[in-house]
Amino acid sequence: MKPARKQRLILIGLMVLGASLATAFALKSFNDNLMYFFPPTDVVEGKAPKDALFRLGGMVIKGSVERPDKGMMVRFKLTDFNKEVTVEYTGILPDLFREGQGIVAHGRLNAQGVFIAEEVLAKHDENYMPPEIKATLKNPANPPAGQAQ
Amino acid sequence: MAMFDAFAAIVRRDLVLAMRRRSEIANPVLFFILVITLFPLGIGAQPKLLQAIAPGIIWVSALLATMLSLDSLFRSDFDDGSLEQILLSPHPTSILVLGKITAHWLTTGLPLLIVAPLLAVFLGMPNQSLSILLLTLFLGTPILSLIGAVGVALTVGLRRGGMILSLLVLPLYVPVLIFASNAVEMASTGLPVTAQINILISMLLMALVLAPWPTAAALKMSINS
Amino acid sequence: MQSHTTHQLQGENLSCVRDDRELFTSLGFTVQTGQVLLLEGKNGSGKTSLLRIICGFREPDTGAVSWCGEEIPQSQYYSDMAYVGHLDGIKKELTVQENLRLSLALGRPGKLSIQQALEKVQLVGYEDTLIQALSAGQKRRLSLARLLITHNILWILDEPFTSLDKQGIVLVESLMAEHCANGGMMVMTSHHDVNLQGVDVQYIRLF
Amino acid sequence: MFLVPDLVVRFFHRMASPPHFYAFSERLMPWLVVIFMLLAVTGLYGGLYLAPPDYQQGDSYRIIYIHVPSAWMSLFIYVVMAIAGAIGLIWRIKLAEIVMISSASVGASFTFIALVTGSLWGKPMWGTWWVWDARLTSELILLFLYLGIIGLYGAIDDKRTASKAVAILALVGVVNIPIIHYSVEWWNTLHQGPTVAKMDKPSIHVSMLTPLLLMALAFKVYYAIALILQARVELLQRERNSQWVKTKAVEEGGL
Repeated sequence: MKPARKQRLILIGLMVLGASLATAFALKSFNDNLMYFFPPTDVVEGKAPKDALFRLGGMVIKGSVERPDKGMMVRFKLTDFNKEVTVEYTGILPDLFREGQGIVAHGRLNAQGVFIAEEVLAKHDENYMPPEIKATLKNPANPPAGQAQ
Repeated sequence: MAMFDAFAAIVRRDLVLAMRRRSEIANPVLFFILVITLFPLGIGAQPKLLQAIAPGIIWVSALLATMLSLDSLFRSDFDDGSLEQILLSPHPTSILVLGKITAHWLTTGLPLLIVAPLLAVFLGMPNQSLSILLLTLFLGTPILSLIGAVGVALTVGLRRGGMILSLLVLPLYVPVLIFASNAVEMASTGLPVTAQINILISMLLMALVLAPWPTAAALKMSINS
Repeated sequence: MQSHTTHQLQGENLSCVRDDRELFTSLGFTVQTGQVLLLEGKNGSGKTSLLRIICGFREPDTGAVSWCGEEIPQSQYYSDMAYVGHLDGIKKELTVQENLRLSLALGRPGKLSIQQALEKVQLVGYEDTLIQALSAGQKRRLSLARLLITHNILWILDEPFTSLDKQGIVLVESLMAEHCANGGMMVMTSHHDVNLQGVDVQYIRLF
Repeated sequence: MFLVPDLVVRFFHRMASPPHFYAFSERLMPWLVVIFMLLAVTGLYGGLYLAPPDYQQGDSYRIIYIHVPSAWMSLFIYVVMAIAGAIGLIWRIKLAEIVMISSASVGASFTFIALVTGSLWGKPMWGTWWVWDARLTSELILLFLYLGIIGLYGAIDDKRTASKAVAILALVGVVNIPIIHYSVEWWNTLHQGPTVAKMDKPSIHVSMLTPLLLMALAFKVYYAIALILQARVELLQRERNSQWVKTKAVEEGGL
């Protein structure tokens, strides 16, 4: 059955073409930024959206946490070791929230360039170790944080 | 080529059929409009809030509308024996099934695109994201039809297939929902969306290549029950 | 390789269990060009199940069906066979002609044109009638017309005489005899007595 | 040289025959239970008592000894189902169908456990019970896929047809799982990166890792036990008309 075989070949050809195009588009999309997650540098340079909710990630600068009116409102500074952004949040902070720790805040910028967080999530790292071992390790995250201040 | 003639014949037949029972086209669109108008009523007319969740609302409604229309994809063919004839055709079943899905999209997915701009305006979506909304619907709704076809082929022989169908199909719709609504959301804040669009194109092509196979296999299985 | 003039449908050691009931076991048959296999038995005896196994819809629990020595499902088989089940397989919102055109597109062109086939089954003048307006007997004749317009060798018919009147039965019988005389073959079930003159008919009785 | 493959082939051939599987699994069961108990007890003792508290999370992290193995199993079982489904579709081996369908409820349970323990962990650690994060969301969708499979199997009366339907669905799902996972990951991410899979240097201390691996093994053995128990019931139900089941029933004095 020659015509049947020819049809099958065309069909397989189309499928291969479709699959390779699909792969090409998928690979192409990997080159673009898919994270809707902005470091403080982008925020300071104005790359982050002005009028929308987005995620801001960074490390809480040591000594920056303050409660200005002794209430629930917390103000702290986030850094990506390059630029820093002031964040304000009203509510209960998670356990893992502490100075020098990476967090993700979800919220928007106000007119003064202060990030008003609606939610603060502590991002714990993928390391699990006993405290005594931790103490013997040098924490590479500390020096730049000090510089930022 | 006989195979492509058969494909075209199936598409043409289903379009003629849809024209002769117009409610089949009208129902999903009406449902789509209705669900979207329910949101402002349920949430309260807060323009800012509505605007923020508009992409999500439109896409979730499109998803539900497509899912409700899925049953008509193979139901009448199953009931009157046309499905048996399609499965006995010497042409590859997957191509014939693709013809049916194409016609289904033309009659249920495409009308959503036509009313979407209107609804976007209702919800106060900014103009710059309108074209992206249409683009995502254009790329995304065929994926919904293709994935849905697998689910409906699995359940067409069941008497109470409806509930099961949503359980099978909705989880698989998640990626389309995420990328499409996200693209619209990003577009409304003026961010680039090429990545999301590329992924939608990629998913559409993958679905086109892959989905007809399990659909054909599932129909062969369903015809026994 | 089989020659193109003789074809053979063979079932070997077929068995079928449905809902815990053994419908048949170690059933075998051979049908060749020009022959008819007639399945008899009361309702629920497994006639339709056997037909569906022969169509390749259902897998037998044991055994296999083969066409020209090759086990089905295979692509050659589906371009050589045609099936009319107890569902007509015609769309009631379409016209007679539209229905036949689709059947033609799904299969391969056969000996007769649509017009010639309608003459044969005495449906001339109904070309543009919606199926909704046809009687049950007319629908049945239309579904048989499908067999005439596409290329096929093996007819698989499930109760082809249902809802036909006396005249219709005679007509269909003559079409069957003609098909077998022209190198065709058939597998069918029937409640009615089948009167096929000059055709080699085998019987399988299912209980 | 050909001896080993031949033995393996013979083993699988025997296992594919229901009565042999039934008899073999009966002998295997006590061993599996003993191995499971040993692994689980040492794993739990190591994890809950011997392992030191974490430098950041204190004792809360100990939930990983349940959470992480369950999450691994939830994916592992789905892949097993898809492979068994493919084998069932291609070679029509009944036992593969039974393995597939018996896995579904076990997999769904592990997925559920992973979700609940993850949620319990998330509250103190992230400050919220639930986040719409990549792994959590895809785990939830995985649960829906499992439930869909169980529902579909239940909805189709003819069990051989149902197995075929479920196999198709499992295969479609297995293609979709990575897509779902990555889609949610790009969309939004909070969950920490993988810990153990880093080949160069696992970022978990050995004293914590060993119990985790023991627990993972224990869960695998538990899966085998649950699978075998389910499969035996399923097998008897499907083969209730066959000679070996009837003989068995007479031997055991049930009928």
